[in-house]
Amino acid sequence: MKARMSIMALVVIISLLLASCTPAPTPTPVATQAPLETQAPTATEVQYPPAPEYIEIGASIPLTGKFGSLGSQVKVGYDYAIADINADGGVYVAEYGTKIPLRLTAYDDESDPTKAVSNLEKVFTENNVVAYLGGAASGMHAATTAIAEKNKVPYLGVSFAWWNIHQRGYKYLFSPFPKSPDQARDVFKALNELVPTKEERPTNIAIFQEKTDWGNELGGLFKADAGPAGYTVAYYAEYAPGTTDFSTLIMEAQAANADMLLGMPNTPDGIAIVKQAAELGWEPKFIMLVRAPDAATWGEATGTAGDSVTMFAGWHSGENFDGIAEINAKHQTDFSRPADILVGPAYACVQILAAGIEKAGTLDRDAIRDAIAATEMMTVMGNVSFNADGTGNVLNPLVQWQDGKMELVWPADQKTADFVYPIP
Amino acid sequence: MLQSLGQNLVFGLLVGALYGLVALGLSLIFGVTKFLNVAHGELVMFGGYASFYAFSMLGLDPFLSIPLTIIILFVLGAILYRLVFSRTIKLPEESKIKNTLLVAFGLSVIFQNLALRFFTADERGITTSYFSQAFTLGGVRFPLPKVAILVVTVIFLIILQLILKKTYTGKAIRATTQNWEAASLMGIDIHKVYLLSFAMGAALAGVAGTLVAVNYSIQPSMGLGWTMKALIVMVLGGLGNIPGTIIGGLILGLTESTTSFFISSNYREVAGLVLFLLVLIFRPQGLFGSKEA
Amino acid sequence: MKKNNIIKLILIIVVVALLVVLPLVIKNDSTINLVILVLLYILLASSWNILGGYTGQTNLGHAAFFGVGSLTTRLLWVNGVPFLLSFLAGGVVAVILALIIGAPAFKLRGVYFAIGTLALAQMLNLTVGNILPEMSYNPDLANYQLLPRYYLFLGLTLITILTAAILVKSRIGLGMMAVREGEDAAESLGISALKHKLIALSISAFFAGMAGAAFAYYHVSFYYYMPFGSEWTFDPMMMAYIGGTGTIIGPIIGAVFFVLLKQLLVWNVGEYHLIIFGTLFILIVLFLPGGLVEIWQKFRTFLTKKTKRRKKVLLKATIQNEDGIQRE
Amino acid sequence: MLNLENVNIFYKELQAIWSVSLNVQKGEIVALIGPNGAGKTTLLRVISGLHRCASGKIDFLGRQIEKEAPEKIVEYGLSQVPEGGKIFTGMSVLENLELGAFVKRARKEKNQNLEWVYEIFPRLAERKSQQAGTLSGGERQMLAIGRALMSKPQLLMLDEPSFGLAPILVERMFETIEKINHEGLTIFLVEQNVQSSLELAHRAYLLENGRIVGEGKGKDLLTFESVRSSYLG
Repeated sequence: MKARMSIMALVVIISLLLASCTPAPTPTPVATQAPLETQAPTATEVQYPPAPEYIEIGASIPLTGKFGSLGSQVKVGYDYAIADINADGGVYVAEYGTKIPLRLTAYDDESDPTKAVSNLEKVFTENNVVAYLGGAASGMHAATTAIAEKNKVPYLGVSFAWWNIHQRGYKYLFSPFPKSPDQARDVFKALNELVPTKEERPTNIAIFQEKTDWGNELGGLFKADAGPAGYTVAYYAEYAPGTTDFSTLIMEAQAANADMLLGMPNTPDGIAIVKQAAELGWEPKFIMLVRAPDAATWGEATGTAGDSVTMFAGWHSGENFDGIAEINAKHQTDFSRPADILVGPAYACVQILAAGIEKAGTLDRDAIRDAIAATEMMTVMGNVSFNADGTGNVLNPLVQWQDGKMELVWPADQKTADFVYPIP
Repeated sequence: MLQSLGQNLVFGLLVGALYGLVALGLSLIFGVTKFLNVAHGELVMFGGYASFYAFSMLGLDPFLSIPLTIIILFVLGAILYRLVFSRTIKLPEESKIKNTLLVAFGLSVIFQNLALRFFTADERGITTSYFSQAFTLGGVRFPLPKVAILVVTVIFLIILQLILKKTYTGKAIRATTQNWEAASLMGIDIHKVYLLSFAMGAALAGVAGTLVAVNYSIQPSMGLGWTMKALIVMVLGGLGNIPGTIIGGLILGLTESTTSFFISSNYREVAGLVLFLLVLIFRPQGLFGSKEA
Repeated sequence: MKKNNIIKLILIIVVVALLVVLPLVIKNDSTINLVILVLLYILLASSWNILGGYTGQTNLGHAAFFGVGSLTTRLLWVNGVPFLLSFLAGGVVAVILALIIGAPAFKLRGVYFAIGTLALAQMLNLTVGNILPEMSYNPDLANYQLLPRYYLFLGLTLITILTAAILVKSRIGLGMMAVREGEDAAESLGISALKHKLIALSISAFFAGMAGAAFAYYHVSFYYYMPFGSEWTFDPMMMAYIGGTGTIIGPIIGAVFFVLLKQLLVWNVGEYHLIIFGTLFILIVLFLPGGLVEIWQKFRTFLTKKTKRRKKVLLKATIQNEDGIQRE
Repeated sequence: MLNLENVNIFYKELQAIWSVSLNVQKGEIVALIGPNGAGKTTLLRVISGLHRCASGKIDFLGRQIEKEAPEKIVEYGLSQVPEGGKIFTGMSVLENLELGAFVKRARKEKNQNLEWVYEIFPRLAERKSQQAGTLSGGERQMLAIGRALMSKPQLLMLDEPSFGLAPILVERMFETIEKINHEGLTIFLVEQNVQSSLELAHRAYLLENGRIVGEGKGKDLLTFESVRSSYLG
């Protein structure tokens, strides 16, 4: 036993030594000390302190696991935007009188919120990041935004419709993305605009609510907004994420004569829902599934069952704002298709952050935070400004899968195709 | 209400057939070799991807590509046996089960990450042109992909039974299951029997994977869920009991569908696990197993 | 031999002292977080080892106790119960769960026990996810401090290791190992298998529950069902095996090795760490059932043999020399 | 025909057989007798290839077989009826017999062999489609022997064929063994039933604590003082 203890002791020591000098991905020479005022007072030109080599940004992104398909789109957006800004020399920071390139240190969190949290802690202490970029999916953001608040680091996140997080009083959280209240309001608004004749509209809604925080929020809002817009909620059911069989829910919705489906499933659940609805012969006139159809493989995986399904994606490659054409061209080269729907919002996050840093003129996190809060700018997702709670005022386009492709169908001035209604 | 219940039960049975098929391979392997291959769900995943790529790249109908899937998984199973599992056959039974459980668990970690690397984390699925066709019987709908589950399961159950009952090789497999030493004294090369059973079990997992890809969706982390289902079914049916396995699958399917009908679909998975634990504690030989088998 | 013991004691004291002063010297939060992660895994792997390694019951439901501990502590603490009370409650509730499921679970032998416990943890995971789907936030984010959390983990880890070390030297510990070697044989010696398995499970569950409690205190925000996830069983189990089950030092080595390998590989080759770790795990189960500890022991006996041999040669040489001198 | 030379066998760390040498000639019935735990079954397992010997040579019809796989040894013409029969209870009597003829050499002559076995054990023909698990103890033993005969062996090894049988059945069993021997089959018999087996055997070896302690003509051994006092009392 004593022998074992000695081994144990040795191992612990070695491990501690290793742990204390674990290699960082790259040495981080970021200077955070205030510039020394006493230096070179005689010079006529303004004397700038030595600029750091990079502006450090950190992120934890689900590149694998259940949100992997969303996270990888987000990562592409960040990478494109940073490459574009750095191609121009970086972001001009007045404090240092020069342009400094951005550098993103992003780790995969495997869709595990616990890992996401430790990733953000890691980039905070090791890379001394001035800002965080978010991952994907509301449930992930819920965990990571708390770290931003704790560390007082500005946080920009998309693929993030959960509104309630913004009501926790977080000061450092910004999200230029349509939120649940926008989605609930706009689904009826869009439907009423796109189907002007009242008699043709669906009347009975079935809501399949995923049993999560955000599902609860959006489901409740759908329910609350339906009445005033002229719709009835005929069926409302909760299900646990990861449910493989929706036949019971579908049959009950059918029995309630529902002709419209609203839901917020994750991708596998969404695929199961539309396939099983088709198998059971339920043919609602309109289906809106927030999130599941975001996956680029939706069309392939669901075939005709997933066709005509709509979503609020936050962005679409067919919008006509500046910069989108270039992103699409690049995406076409890299992935042989126009940019995926989360690429744009992710790109916009970096645009907003860069503008914020430039306006702040310093790498001080609080100053950057204040500058971002005052954002009022054009991005690849249109005009963006933030409310006091950190939610963004952004365009909320309605996207519909048509023949295996995503088409923008609303608002009318941005549309790439006509709305298909009712579902054939 | 009544019609809805009927529909529910039918779906429960059809899905239950898939559970049975998923468990069939696991049960065959366990019965013959006493390997508890908890990487079975990953074999199902590979089967799903095989038919998915055959569908999306070669345009092969998923049901026509089943022979191809079988060949791929059969070879994979044979390689796995030779490379990994064959190293445990000399162990006494109890530690064999435990060690193969651990080894298979390591394999499932490796397979998941290889799949992530090569197939990406994207959800995949196969949707054929005829998937939404269905026939109605007494007001109950029978969608083709779900009926296909039952048909394919029954076909493979019959094929397996024919192999086991009518061929010399099949008899050798059964003999080895009952007593490998006596089988050995008959001149049966038990290594060959083990290899064959493992490869056949893997091939059956592949077939189940095709049906999963057609009826649900596939992604790299799907394995554990299906392994769990297969374990439940195998225990319900009695370890290594082939026909019992299919019946166990049907029972699990029915338990799940009635739970979602009468209680809540949130608890369908939980209900299966509760049933599993109850059987495990009160009737560990399975619902249909005799103590001897 | 006695001198050796003193050296070992000094080594242990030095290591513990190093760990105690570590956060005061290294002010890097990231390193402290990493050490906390190692400590958490040591806690889980060591507590798993009490039942899985020493008593031979492959428990695939360890996450259930970890989860119950974190759930209890977090719920009580967030709702205003004094911290120390809610902290201890985590371990206590885990033990209660262990006692409830213990008797029926131990009706299952060997592999049945393994898959039964796996099912149990999955069941709790799903049920907690159904009842408490929401995210749990730290109630007092502004005053979050890392140091107390670090010392909590450190203290808990030391207590766990010490308890395990004392336990396995005790009569009960010997009984546990007898059960591992063969239940029937143990029973024939008058050792109650059920009693010893229950004791091992309770202790194992208690420390897993306390680990969960510490986790609940440490984490800023998490979903209540997450600590019930199967990776909280599988990862510690792999660590215990890789280090060496049925030893005190094994799980510690395994946990340190796991975290370091993971860190190094994540940084250098992306997501390959699990492929490599899985392969290593298989190799160890198949060819080196004693884990890394066994390599070390083999290496050490090899070394001592070598030095002994060298001493013998030297001795011979001297004798010959003396002979020579005498001849002169 | 079968020749063992200085065979040593270990079970885990323990040595079970110490330097055993023996031989069986064509046409003989040779008995290996000894108390429980003497290592008789272990020796048979090693000859059949189910367990490996640590050292020594085993020669069968001019072939070295101590490192051969069990299925090869059966193929060469050496068949064993294991202790307790170990019939496949979940299969029919016929299936059991068919499995006996699993090796290629025997498969060709399956039908003739089946007739031969049915001739020796008419009872098996009556029960051929019955589940083997439902047979009585005597019938099980018949099936086990019949199954071994199906491989058309040159040497048949029997491990305790009388175990658990009623005295009348034991007698019949020994008669059958003698009959099979007359048909030209060499027999190596392991028995605790010393009296009957020594009366039956041409030659016998006495195994105690893993060592051969006596050897001789069956009837001679019967008169051995030590054998008489220990086993026949």
